[in-house]
Amino acid sequence: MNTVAPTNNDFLLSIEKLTVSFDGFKAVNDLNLYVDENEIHVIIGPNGAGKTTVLDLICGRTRATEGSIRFRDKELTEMKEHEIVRQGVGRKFQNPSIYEDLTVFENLEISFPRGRDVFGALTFRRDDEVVERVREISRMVFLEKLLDKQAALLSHGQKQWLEIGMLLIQDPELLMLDEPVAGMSVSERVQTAELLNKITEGRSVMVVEHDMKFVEDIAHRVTVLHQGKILSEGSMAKVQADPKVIDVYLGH
Amino acid sequence: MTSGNSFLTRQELLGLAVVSLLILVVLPASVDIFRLNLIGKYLTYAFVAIGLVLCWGMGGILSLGQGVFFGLGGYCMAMFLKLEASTPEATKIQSTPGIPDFMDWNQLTELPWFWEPFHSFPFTLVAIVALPSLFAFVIGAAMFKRRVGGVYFAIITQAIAAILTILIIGQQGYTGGVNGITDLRTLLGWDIRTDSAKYVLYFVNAGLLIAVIVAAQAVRKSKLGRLLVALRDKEDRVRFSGYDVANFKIFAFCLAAAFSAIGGAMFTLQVGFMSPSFVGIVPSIEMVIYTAVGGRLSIFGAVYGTLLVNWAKTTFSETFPELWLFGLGALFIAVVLVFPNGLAGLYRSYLQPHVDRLLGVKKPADDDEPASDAVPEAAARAAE
Amino acid sequence: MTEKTRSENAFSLRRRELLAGMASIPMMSMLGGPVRAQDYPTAEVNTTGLAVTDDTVTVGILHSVTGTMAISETGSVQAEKLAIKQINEMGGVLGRKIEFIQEDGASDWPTFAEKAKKLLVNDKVASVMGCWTSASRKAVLPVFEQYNGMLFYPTFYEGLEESPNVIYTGQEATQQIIAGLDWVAKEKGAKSFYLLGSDYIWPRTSNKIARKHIEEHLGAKVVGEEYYPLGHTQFNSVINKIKLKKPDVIYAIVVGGSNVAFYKQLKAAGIDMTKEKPVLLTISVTEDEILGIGGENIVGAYACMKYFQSLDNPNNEAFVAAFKEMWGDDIVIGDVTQAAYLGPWLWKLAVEKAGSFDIDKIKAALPGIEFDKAPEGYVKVHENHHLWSKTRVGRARDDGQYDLVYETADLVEPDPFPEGYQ
Amino acid sequence: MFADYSWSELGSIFAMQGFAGLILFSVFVLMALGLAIIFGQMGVINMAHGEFMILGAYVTYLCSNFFSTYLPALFGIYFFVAMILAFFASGALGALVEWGLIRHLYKRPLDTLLATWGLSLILQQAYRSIFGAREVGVSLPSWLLGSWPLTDLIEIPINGLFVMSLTFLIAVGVYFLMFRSRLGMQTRAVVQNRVMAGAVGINTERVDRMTFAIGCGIAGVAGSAFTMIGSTGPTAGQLYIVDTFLIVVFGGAASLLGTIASAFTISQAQSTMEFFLSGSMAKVLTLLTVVGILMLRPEGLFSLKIRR
Repeated sequence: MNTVAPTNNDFLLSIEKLTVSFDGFKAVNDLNLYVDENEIHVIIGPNGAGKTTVLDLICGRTRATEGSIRFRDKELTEMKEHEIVRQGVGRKFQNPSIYEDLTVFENLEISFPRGRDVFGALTFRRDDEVVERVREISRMVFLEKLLDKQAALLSHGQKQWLEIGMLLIQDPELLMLDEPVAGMSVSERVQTAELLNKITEGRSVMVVEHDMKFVEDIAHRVTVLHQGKILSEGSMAKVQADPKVIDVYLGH
Repeated sequence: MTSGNSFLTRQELLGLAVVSLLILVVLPASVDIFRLNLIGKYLTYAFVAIGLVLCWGMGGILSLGQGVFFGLGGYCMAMFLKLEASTPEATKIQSTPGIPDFMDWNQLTELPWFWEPFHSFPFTLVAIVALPSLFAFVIGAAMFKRRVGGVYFAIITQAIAAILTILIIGQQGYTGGVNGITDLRTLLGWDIRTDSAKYVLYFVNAGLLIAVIVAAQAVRKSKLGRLLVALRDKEDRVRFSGYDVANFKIFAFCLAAAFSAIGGAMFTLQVGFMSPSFVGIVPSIEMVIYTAVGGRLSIFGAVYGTLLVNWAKTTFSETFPELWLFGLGALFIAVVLVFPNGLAGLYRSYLQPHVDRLLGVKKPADDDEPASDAVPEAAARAAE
Repeated sequence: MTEKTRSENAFSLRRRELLAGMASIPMMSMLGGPVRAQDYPTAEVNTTGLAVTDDTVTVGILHSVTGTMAISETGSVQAEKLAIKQINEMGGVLGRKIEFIQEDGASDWPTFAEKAKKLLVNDKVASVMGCWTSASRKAVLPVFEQYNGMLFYPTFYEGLEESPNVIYTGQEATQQIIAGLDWVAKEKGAKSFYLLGSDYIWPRTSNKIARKHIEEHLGAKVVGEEYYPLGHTQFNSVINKIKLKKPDVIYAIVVGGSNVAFYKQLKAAGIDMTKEKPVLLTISVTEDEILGIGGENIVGAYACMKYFQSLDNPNNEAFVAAFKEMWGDDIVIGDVTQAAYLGPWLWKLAVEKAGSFDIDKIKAALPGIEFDKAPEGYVKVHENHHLWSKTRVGRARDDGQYDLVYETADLVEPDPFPEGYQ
Repeated sequence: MFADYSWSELGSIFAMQGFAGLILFSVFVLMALGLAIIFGQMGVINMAHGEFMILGAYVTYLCSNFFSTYLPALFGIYFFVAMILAFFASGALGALVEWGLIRHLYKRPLDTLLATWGLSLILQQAYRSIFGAREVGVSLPSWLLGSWPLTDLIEIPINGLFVMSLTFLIAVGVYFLMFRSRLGMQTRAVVQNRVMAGAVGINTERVDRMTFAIGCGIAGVAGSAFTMIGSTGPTAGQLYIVDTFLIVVFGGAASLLGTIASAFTISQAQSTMEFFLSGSMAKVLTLLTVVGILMLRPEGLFSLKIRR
């Protein structure tokens, strides 16, 4: 299945021959994967297929055993997490990962990409630019009325949005979302799909998702992972028709 | 929404005013110099407690070795004072005049090289803050860069406190051993043992404490303060928002160390000696309880917590010496089980509504003090 | 140090004047005699505002009741309370009953300083019996000198100190060490010594003096010198080293809980102290410590100090009986406990000699005070504020008591700053 | 320093020193096993571990008094009775503490640290009030005292042998308990996933209580055994706490095997250094090395590389 593509800088993100093993178990095995500019690329696959691990590898949370991850011609595998983020890669976790003790405003403000070193953080001022940007993002993620609320008090769906907002405020070129609609109500899903379609202007989005209805709504391209390898790739229609996919994943 | 931006809210301004009034006016006016000197001594522990608010309460980094920094600061000051007291004339009956008496007893015939710079007062002042901060930096860099946190950090800092104590006691020719550095008399020729000197030192100490409170408050109000709370809560989220998390922890730890060291130096000045019994594990853990009693997130609480625990200690140990340890032990358990937010929590639940009404604040401040029930969970998460 | 020499001069000068002046005062009976308080109007005997009324005088007791040192200091508190009770039964001091205020130093040196100050400044006590460790004494010393108080300090210690405001009722290092070393060299023919101690100032200073004496005066050699942290409990390595070096004498100054571990492991390693060699000589194990060690683990060891509970003299018989009556039959009495007992008595004698509670007058009166009812026998206060006392060597029995095997013929002069030993 | 001795003397000394190292190793393992269960398996930082040990020591003291007064004929075997009682006394106190204190704090490990520190202060004062401030002497049956001369120089301390065998037995017991018994399986299940363990019908509360009690019970046995080599006083327990935690952390907290390996490494290092240096410096160097290594390798000697 491994289509050996030449190293290609046309893609925003090129993952090549990526392998990671935990005590001999290869969670991701010789993987090649490319993400285009402005595309919504969804990764699906059964449990344990290595979906989340791929995201972890890209953002530096897990270190690759072999292979390369190039983002805009920069090698990510050797960078530290915060350096990868500063290259323009944003990552949302499976469970909403927000600062519960802070208000929505402060959550967004902390994520604002300025004053990221110790001295900068000490001298950071909440100027008009920050306030303006926070308001803009909060409108985008449906939270503009809740800016002063403590984040712990938000609903589950609102927390997911807040985390997406926290990524958006950094204006990443690649946004990685791990099950963004898990636990959301139907109406919240619709809003989230809307949101994702809106934010792809000028950036790419990688999504790991189980909810096939939602995948259909948003995906430009789908990759099916199985046991750390790519099983199938292409449009939603194409992978849904692939017998191998039906066999291991959708079939039962 | 603007609350986080202004330097001090009305609430905090009131808090600062009350603390200042208490330690600058009320206490000096109401107790004699003996008690005031005691209070001065307690207040030096408050420096440590405030440092712990920053690094433990806010940042989730529990250090069981703050006594190390308190002690280092105290020893720097003690070395300077001891050298001043050990003039060749004052020590002429020694076999080697001009060196501290305990060195002479240990057959040292010249001043060790690392004592030499402490002849200089400016150097000493710099060293008091710089040495402990540097030490904290080394520990912090080694551990936080490797993502050691929570329990492991606590245990390792505790071991460091134990090591330093054994070292100071063992190297008595250089450090004064278990007796410590004693018999300190003058500071730049000014006799620090007189009542008037004690008054002056008390106010210097109180002034420094207020400065440290303001500094801590400034850090807490800055984005860095919010980042500390954020990384206690969700360290990965902060990291994946593009921050080098270790640097912020190192900063908080170094700042706490510097505060502790100032406290240690003021302790030496007010008490007149420094000994390894302030460096070890027991004092270090006791200092954590001051912070916990005050409410681990509250800077003002740390001051009140320190005063309250020490007042209780003095009172109880005078009246029921046998019962004091029961009381202290129960206090540890109570602040964990019953009042996880300490005095600050009690204040918020019972007093603050009234104060707010008086101040004309519309609703309970929604700035950076989280709702009381959120604290333990957050702390727990940070420790995991 | 200037402080010391200056005040010392001042005080010996005053002493001379006073002694001259006192020749005209009829001497009071030193012990027991009925003294009526009205013969000594409060205004005359107390010119500095101490806590003295027409029928009482208040003193302070300052020891650790809590913390790690409580183990050691309990005996001293008991002895001081006994002495105060006995003095009161005999009519008190200058006709005034002694009352005491007890403070807890809590094994914490600043607390000692703090409580000392409270006793002197707030309570205005006429004297203080207290402290145990050197560290606590060092911490309170500036307080006593600043507020001119009087401290009676009971523990044998390293010397190197001489304050006009302290009476050291225990032995300083040379008193305790030299006679014992002479004895072991002469009686046991000891030629090689292994020095061992807990790691702090008293064992280190004592071993320093011992080493000088062994090498320069006894012509013997030291084959090893070693220190372990306070509270250390694993001594197998040093015991192996001792076995390798085969010294004639193991000179041990181990303290506290470490003691227990040390002697138990020594015994378990097959070093039998009831045999001729090696001789174990200690200066840190009193009958109090044996309680924790267990007599069977230390039987045969020699201890060198000034007092053993088993001393056979009428003073001691009465003292031990009174102590047991007050504190229970199971109690044991060690060297420091006895020294603590001397404190209130010496103070009483000094007050009566001076005819005043004033600290300065007592300071002047103290040198030369003799106490012939001391359980250890006869003691006398030296001008350097330490006591002339005999040094004794005892051998541990398995019931936790010592058999006296040697005592110096004369009182040994205290020498806190020994020439040639520093 | 060796020039004056013959090879056979040196050989004997090294043998003795090796044996001293083994005794130290056994002591460390005994101290650390209970904590390895409580801290390593349950994640509770029990600062009162030393006080649970001392409880065992006091139980032994009471037993020795009881036997010498009422059953002098059986004095020779009282030590075994004492160890069993120590196990149950410390275990029962452990269960009580778990019920009253620890179970409220499983999610807040740093808070267990503070609470158990408070507990240790209370226990210390309780011991002081009950048994007095002085150390108590525990008399041992005569067969436990003394040594067994192998050669002129080599003498094997009997209590050392006893501690070593005891350590071995307890270590084997703990191994079976944790890896072969139902309780061990349940404990590990609860540690790994509390919710899931509860869902499959494990009584997590009971498992927690039993595990904590067993950890404390082992501490009690250790304390009982230590009456042979150490002191028994209200504050003696505090002496053990730093060493014990370092051993467990150095071994890799979650691994019992690691605890044993780390006890071995630290004890050998310390006893070797003690032979060449003075005791204080040996201790400082050992601790510094351990802390240094922990800074470089925070996960300890043994740890599983896990997929996060």
